[in-house]
Amino acid sequence: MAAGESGRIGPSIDIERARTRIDEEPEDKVVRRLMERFQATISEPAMLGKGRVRIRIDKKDLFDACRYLKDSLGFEHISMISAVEYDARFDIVYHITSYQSKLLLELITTTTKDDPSVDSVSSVWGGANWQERESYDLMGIVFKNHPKLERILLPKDTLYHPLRKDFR
Amino acid sequence: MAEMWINMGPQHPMTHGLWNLRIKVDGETITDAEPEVGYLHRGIEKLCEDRTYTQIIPITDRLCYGSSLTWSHLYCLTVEDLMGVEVPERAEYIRVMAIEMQRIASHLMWLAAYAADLGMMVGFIYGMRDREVFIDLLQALSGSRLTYNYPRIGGVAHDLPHNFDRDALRACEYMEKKLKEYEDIYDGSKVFMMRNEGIGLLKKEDALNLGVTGPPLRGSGVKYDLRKDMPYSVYEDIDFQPRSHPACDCYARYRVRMDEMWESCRIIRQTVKKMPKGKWRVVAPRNAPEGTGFGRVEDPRGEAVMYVVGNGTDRPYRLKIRSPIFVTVSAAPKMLIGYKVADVVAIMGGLDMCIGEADR
Amino acid sequence: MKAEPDKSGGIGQAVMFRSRDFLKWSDEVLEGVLRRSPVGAGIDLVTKDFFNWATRNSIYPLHFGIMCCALEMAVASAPRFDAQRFGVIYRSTPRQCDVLLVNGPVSKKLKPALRRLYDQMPEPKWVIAMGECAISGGPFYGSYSVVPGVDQFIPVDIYIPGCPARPEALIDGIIKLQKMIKDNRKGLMTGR
Amino acid sequence: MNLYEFCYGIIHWLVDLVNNLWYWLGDLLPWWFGDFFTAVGDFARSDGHLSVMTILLEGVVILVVGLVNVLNFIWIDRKLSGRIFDFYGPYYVGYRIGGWLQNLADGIKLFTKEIITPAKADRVGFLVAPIVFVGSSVLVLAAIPFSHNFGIATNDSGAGIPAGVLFAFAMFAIAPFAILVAGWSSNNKYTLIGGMRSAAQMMSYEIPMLLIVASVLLLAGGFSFGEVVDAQHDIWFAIPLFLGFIVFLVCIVAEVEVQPFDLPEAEAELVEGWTTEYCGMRFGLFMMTSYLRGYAGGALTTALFLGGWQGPRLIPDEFWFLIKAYIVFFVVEWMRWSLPRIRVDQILGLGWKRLMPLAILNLLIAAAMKTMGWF
Repeated sequence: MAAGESGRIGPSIDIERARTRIDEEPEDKVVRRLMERFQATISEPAMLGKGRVRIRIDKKDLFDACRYLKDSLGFEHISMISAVEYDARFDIVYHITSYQSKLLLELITTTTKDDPSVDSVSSVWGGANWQERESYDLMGIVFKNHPKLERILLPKDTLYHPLRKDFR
Repeated sequence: MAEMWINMGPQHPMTHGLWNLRIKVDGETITDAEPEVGYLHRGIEKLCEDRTYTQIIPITDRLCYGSSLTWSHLYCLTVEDLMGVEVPERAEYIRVMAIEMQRIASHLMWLAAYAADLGMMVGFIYGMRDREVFIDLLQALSGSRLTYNYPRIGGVAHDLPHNFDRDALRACEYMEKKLKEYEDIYDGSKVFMMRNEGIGLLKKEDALNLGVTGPPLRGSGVKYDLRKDMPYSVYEDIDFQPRSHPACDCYARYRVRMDEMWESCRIIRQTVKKMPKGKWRVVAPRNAPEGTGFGRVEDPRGEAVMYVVGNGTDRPYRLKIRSPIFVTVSAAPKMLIGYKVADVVAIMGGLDMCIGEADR
Repeated sequence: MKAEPDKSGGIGQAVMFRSRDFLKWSDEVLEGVLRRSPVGAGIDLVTKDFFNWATRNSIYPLHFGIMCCALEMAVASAPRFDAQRFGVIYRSTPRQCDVLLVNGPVSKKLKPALRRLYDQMPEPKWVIAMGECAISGGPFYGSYSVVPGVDQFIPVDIYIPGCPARPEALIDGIIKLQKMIKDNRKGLMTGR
Repeated sequence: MNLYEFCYGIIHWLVDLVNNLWYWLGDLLPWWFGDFFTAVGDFARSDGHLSVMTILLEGVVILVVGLVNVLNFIWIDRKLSGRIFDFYGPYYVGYRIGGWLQNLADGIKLFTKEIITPAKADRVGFLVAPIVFVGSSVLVLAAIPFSHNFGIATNDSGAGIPAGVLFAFAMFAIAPFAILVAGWSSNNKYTLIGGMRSAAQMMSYEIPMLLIVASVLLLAGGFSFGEVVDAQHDIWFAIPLFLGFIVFLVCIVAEVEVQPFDLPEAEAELVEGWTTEYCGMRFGLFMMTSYLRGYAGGALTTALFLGGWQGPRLIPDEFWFLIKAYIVFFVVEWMRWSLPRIRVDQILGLGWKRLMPLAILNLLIAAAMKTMGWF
């Protein structure tokens, strides 16, 4: 598949259809089961191409959702944790991979600028440990319950978080 | 002897780059380890926000000096995903060919450094010597030895030079001959096997949990290769096998990389055979739309991911890079504890450290 | 307040010297003689060129890789470029090196470590800034964590441009350094 | 004419020359100086003084020959490694003689470098360690004769100090002490680990090596190199004691710390091992001495197993000896450049579990041969 084809933001998934279909695609299945479980906090599910799903989730259910994804849905690998700063909020994007069903889930959670903190998922995936430290270091997101939230790339005595837009 | 902390780095022959491994030793046995990175932090993600999309390609080249082409290729994939650019098929084949050459060069560099770590000078010299063959090919392709600046958004910078496919096939032949020789040198050496077998065990569950990717993961028995499992570019049309090894130790990682070099030779032969005619580049728009782009490739060192957020201008709003080595290093204590000081070089060398991409 | 015993001069020093003091004293006397008298100049005249020949023909750079240029540094000692022909051997410890080869961008976290490496090297020592990053920050100029040029905190003798500098350029830089050592030769005794 | 007679002749000639001037000077001066002058002159011409001076001169000759050989060895090592590695090795320094001057330039350069003693080092140990290391290694050379005629002797009957084999191995065994002191006194963790490794390794390889030497001495029936070499007139000991020869070669490689067994200075993990903190000429002496020990190891192997200086009478005996020693050194270097480094527990295991029983077996074989009256 050429890279250009996979491109654009896909059509959003019909939730009702997803709930009722039995012979579902793996993407649908994941979304459906997540929706069943975390009905209140999940929004904007979207297909981003073959094997790629995007879901927004409220930050208070993030940890449980991740635990559920790891234990029940077979997403055993966290590819990337990235923090994006917008005008009034931080988006924290988790790219989570399932090796068996060959799926990539883009899980986005939002936090405010006053209190940029989310739950740490490093107890779910060990690979998230350093990535969360990096997000803390460069963007200043505080990950609650992280075992060792220290600066990792910059010297320990740095005062700023360089990737924020107000840093020059 | 009481327990003591030893700093290995930032200047240490073991590190192959610029990082610090603090190990706690009891005599010769490691009881604790703590990697520390960041000595090569350049702020690339911030720098990219001030540059236009085309200007970023040379910077992504400098992410990893061992395999710079994969990173600029990954960047172009990501931005093409964001912009919705369709790449001509010939460009895709040229890219795949170049990436596989880069992969062989990178693995040879790893092999050379690994041999030097284990004290086998002849391995270092031979690896560096044969790497030059592929460096020459890439130099003919792009004009530069190490940082190629070759892929473009929407294709590649130039077409293949004259007679390039003949040279590529010759290089493959040469490489396959040399690979047999390497297998004799390394696998035939009892001391090499003594230093590798059973060292640096990383069980399958640990490898999965710690987010290790690439040859270390495949060396732990997980047969997962992005080129096969989530194909990008034209890897779907190419016949090759992802290689894995169930032994979980340093030897398995060595074996996986050697097998990958064989597979890369196969891939290069196929791309030469299947190379279509046509355009090698389309003009990409200057400004990207609002939205996100995502790309990931199988780097020689693991899973490399980029995530770009566009805001309608000609500069990215945010570019996030996931480096495989950054995560793999964090798994180092798991592998190190319980082994001897001399095994540090085998274990850390077996991970193919390239600190440029980890620190960004 | 107790009076310090008089350490300077006096006949007591001649009788009850400690060996270290004696060594120091003889060192000073000898140095004075050699520095000012024609004896030192004569020794220099004989040995200056010989010592300089040895110094410039055996350059041991520090085995210290930072970024891209480090790879080219390694390649330079591999068969195709073969810097060993000129007597270049990489030593891993700064104590046994003549040349600090800075081959990449110096981040603010690395700066104190690099300065310390430089301080640990024994005199006479030289610094080669290899590649754009070491010269001025190169493609990372203006970044929040990169020092714009290694010459901000270490005296640099040879600059090798290139991004990354090719192995030929490194060998050329080493030959230029040899020329520089030859041009600046000094006697060991008189320092002239 | 052997070395003793040669040196004695030179010393005698020199003393006569000086004494003539000296007596002539004494004659010019008033008489009360005369007794003094005569006494000094007589002392200078006495047998004791002459033989002491002769032995010193012999020492100087052996040392100079040894050092020139070491320079040769380093040069050959670098050139050969270049052959193995597909490049030239030293080339431009001393262009007309194949880069031979490179080592000289290295040595002279190190001589002009600053010498740093780390602030927290143990100064006495830091200073004494190189002296002990170099001194003991040079003394190994003193004990090894190149032929019946070329070696340190105390009378004109022939070469070799009595019980020279014992002396050589005793001197060979001092080095771990110096290395341990060097490693400990540098106050650096790498050097400490290097010193510890070196001590453990050398101790564990000393014992099998000495067992092999014992079996050789058993067959030879004497303690001096002359007797050992003469005993190999019919057959080199490498053939009946083939097992011992192999074990001895491995032990020598471990003792001189070259590649498969160079744990104490393992470059990849301990920066430069126990020499990490040494700089300038002290480091140069260490480096030179490690090659000197390689040379001594080759010479010992030659003398004990390869028939010493025996060979067809085409070239002088001394050259036979040197050629054999060079070949042994070449084999050692060949291993060095093409084998990976072994790990510390493996090296100790190899020493105690494999080489030790083999050495004992070899001793039994030698004893059996002696009992059968074959030697």
